[in-house]
Amino acid sequence: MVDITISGLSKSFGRVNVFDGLDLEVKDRTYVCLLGPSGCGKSTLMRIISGLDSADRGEIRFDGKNVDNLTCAQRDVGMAFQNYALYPHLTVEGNLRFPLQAPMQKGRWTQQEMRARIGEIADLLQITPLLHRTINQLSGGQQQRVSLGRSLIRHPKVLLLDEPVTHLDARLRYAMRSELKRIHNVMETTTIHVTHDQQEALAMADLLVIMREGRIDQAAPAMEVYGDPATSFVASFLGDPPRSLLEVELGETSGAPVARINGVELKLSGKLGAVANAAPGRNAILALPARAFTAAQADEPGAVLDGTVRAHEMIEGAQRIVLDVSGQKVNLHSSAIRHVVIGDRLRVFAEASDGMLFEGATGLRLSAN
Amino acid sequence: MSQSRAARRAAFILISPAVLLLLALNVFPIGFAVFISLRHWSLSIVNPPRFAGLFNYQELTLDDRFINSLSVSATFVLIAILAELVLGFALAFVFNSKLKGLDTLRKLSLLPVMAMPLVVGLVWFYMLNENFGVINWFVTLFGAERLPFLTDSTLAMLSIALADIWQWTPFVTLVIFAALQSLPEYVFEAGRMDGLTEREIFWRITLPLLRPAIVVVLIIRAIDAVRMIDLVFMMTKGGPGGATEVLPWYLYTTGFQSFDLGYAGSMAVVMIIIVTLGAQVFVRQIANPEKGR
Amino acid sequence: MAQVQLQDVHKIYPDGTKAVRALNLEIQSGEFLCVLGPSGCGKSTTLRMIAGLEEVSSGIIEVDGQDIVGTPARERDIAMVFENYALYPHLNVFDNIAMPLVARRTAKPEIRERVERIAGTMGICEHLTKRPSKLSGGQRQRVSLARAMIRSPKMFLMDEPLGHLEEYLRIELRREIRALHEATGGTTFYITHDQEEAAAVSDRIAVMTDGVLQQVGTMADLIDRPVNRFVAEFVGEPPISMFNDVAVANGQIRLGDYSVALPPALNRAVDASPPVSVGVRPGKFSIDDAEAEGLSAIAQSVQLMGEWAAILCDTPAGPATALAAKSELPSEGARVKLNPDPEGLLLFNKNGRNIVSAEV
Amino acid sequence: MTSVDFDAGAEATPRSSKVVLGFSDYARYLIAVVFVGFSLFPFYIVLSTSLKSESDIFAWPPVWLFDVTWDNYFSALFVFGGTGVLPFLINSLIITALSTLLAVGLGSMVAYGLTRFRVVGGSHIFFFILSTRFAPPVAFVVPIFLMIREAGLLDTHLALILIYTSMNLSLVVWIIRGFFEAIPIEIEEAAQIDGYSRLQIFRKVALPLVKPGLITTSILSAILSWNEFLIATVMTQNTAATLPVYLAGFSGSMGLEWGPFMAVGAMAVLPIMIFTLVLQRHLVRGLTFGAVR
Repeated sequence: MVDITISGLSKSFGRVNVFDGLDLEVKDRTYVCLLGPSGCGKSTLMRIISGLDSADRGEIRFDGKNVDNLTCAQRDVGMAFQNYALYPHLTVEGNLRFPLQAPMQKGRWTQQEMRARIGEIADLLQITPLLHRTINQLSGGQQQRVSLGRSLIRHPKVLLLDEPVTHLDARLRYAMRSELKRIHNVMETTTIHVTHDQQEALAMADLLVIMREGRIDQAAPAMEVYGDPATSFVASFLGDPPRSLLEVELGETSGAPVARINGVELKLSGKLGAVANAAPGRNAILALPARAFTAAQADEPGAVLDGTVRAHEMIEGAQRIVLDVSGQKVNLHSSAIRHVVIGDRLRVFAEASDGMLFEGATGLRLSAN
Repeated sequence: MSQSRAARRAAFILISPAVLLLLALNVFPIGFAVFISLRHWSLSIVNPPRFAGLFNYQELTLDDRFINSLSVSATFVLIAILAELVLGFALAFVFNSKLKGLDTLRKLSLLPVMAMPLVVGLVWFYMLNENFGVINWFVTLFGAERLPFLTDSTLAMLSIALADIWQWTPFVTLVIFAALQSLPEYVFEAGRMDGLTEREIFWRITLPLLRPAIVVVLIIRAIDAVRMIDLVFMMTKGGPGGATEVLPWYLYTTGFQSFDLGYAGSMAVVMIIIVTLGAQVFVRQIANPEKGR
Repeated sequence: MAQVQLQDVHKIYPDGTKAVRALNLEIQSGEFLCVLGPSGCGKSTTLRMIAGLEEVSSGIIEVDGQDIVGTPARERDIAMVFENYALYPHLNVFDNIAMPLVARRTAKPEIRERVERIAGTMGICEHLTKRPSKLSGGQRQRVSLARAMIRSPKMFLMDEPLGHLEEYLRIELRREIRALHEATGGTTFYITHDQEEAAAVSDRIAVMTDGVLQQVGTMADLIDRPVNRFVAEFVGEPPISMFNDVAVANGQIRLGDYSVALPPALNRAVDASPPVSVGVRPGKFSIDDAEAEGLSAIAQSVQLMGEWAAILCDTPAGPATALAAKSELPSEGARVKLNPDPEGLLLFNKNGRNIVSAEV
Repeated sequence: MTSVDFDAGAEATPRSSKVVLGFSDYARYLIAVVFVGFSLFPFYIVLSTSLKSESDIFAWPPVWLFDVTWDNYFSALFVFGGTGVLPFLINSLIITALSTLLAVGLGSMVAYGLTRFRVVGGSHIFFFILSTRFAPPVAFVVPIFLMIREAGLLDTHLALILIYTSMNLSLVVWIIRGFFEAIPIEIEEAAQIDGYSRLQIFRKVALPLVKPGLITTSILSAILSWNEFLIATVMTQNTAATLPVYLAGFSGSMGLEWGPFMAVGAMAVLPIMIFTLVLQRHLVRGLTFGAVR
């Protein structure tokens, strides 16, 4: 129930700079996913928003009000931890009651109101039958729910979730994702969800924030981040299998824009051609989805890349091959299965029409203008 | 490294009382002991304490009783520790099995560890009595003459060591047993998969992995044995003829029977130095992250 | 390179737990076989019996035609990679890798040469003098792999070797393990609970639960032709939709408010073994708008997965999960119709067996 | 209440009973039984002697079957040494209880403060506290005696309570620290999010979670206080004298009154034995400062 504005946030641990001058704007009631490889700073960012850690510089505003000097509780945030962090010496009910009995909440709720709240949250999370159990009598999924319940019991303005679904098995994971969205909608919170699982982030986020090495590469709706990545990192990070990144030189052959790689020329048509035309002669990164590559017969002519098989595996009925093309990694994905052995040489066609171009030095998306 | 003021205050409230108490009763006394040792300070003379420089320390180097007490202490520590270590190590392996009832026996064998040392001295004094002691009864069962356990200078030392061994061997056993139990099963499995024989596993894996525990127990026992006094108090009072006059006993009698506090202080300082050196090794062992676990 | 045959192997612990029951399994020479199952299904026990770390209660384990039950582990010439790496904490990396050679009294210079060679292959040369505690999880598992590889054993056993690693490392290392398997041509018996890993790394997959082997086959077999409900529900992501208490009449099967005509092959099987539940893989549903024919459904949750999205629905027959292309996603809360592909129906009888395979 | 084991599952791998030193099962039992017999025999002597009449005590050869008499206990409690043991027993109880309470209280505070707050030189404070474990009491007894005398606290309960507290602190800190470290930090962060201050988290979350550790350390430090003799005999004479002081008072004249003497010994030792059996495994952790678990 709050807009969050983060501006110029910097944090370092000793000599390690986690991030430097981070900006992010989150609108009220948005479901935000922070996604990135481990060590990208996503957890630190969430901990600073929660108030458990403080930033070195910069500020965080809730609804325009600076919260830097407020404690976690004063900020009115709820947080569910990756390892649940339930109080093992209390029952489920005791865990749910604990936040309501905090000294700073004293007198805010009568016993009756507390009971009503616990009942309400327990119903929402379907844990009413568990209320009198102790924590170690619960399964992982149940502990998860209790932990969520505890973070929601005060109706916090901001809900922080640290890898909340990661430990669950597949069936529960899908169900819990839809559950979390439902709770988010019912409670009308602003939710920030940290994860390293791109599938989870894509599945849940209203606003998907991709972080890398302490920077935000892109913050946009999930579909947009997936279909329209802002940097080469995002292009290669999302997707299963991920897009391949090829270092190319942009040029022109008989008036048509091309990308050159190892003396092979890939034609760039349509929009991509316009992009290439705007930056002739530049070094660029061409991101191509796995299905853009098809294996070629030995002597087939055309624009083919030559590579060595580094790995191959079968996933969901399709074959994946990781190819080394003069030091660059190319991911193939094809449902036509062929017998390959690691170390084999393989020639592949590359179809560039589905590709995207990024600036070589910065990794930023190139556009036609 | 920012920490809120509230957190700093909480940390101060939590930490300072204990630290203050230790400063008062541990750090200050060390300095005070040095101060005392540099003075003629006797409770039996009316004269007020006066500065003596290094006199007390010089006297220590010439004092045969002091030299003797050092060697008696060293002998005692060596005999007791060696026996405890060898016995304890072997017994730990005896108990390291899932055989029925062995665990109960192991637990029972622990009882001496926490017994009041004074009572331990009392009962061994009683049992070793030349005239009616039950140990001598066992000796006569084997057809030998009764032995003057507490009045012969060699036997007296062995008697005190025996009482100490009785009390502390179970502890050594327990430590090595616990270390043995905490060795992860997988290293042995890996050893078997790698093709090692059981004997090779013992020498190449078990023993090296037990080494830290052995070192730890050795140092703890050594430091505790150096300061042992209760057994001597009960069993021999340092006799016969100084044969069991360990350093703590000499220090104690100097301070509280002869009331020569200055001289006792100088012994205290020497003792603190000895023990500190030993403790150093221990702390390094504990602080060492590569304990092999 | 070895061929392994387990015949009617049982494992019963002293407390009465039946960890493995009547297991018959053949691992072909040079094969990479994965055992997949939930924790406690007996897969680890099976591996440890092959290793010789666990005694066999009854049954025969043959390696190349020779019964090895009773042979001590160290004489079986089998290498093992443990989930927790099982490195010797008091030895540095070099000595860890060298241990199998030391046990075989290999000459010092040869040990050095071979350790350095394998360390080069595994990319851990710069760590040879370090203790395991100074290494990251990925590096430790590389050391552990190197130790297994340094001699050429008859067979490799790997007990969830990637279980403790981070996602990206798992993908990287599973590819390396596969590459090593192909390079050495060894026989590999590999345990995991991660089906994607199993599919990616292995030639065949064996699914176990409660100590009983359920099915052996390729991933496609397990997805398209599961022998029973357990395999159908355990394998496949997003999970299969399972409808219970279904009824068949006149060659039609009733799902909530919709009836599907059974294809002839299924229809024939139905008479011999009446089904009580129906499973439909997410990809076998097509999603149509509310006016179309089909099983009425409300799209509760739309979970984007890239080019596809999983649509979690409520239907009169129970919850269902379907796949929709990125370009034609229903909105959350929308009313839709689900149309199962009749060829993709998986029918299970009251014993939970697939009626098609039950008949065969 | 619930006991909390965060390591649960960490050691779930089944241990095989394969042992690396080749003792046969027979030998194991035999050695174990002999060792336990050796360990228990002196306790039997204490107990049996305290129940014997005077003539049986001095009988040669020793009598194994005798008529039980409770006279020695009556005499020990009310008569022996003029007052009997009762006042000293009470002193011991008071001093043990209060010093234990203080040591566990202050110790868990400082352990928590040092594990959960960034304190300048925190690790040094830890090692300082650990090192006090090795302070040889006999070396500190001279300066502390003078300090206590100066403060006018000779022969008071307070003096012994404070000294014992400082002596047991290291033990408490080092055991409890391990327990605190085993609490996942997120549990305490959750409480922070829930609106509790750091000190409240200490009281309401951390302390309840280390209850087993608190019990262990309480018993251990109580036993150590209970058994302590040297400091007690120097600092007290009458009003605050503890049981060991009383016992030691007769060490010159004990040729005569073995019965009551052993009765006092039995009272001093036997209750502790129960605790020792209860503690068992914790003994290792406690007495080795977690160097061996």
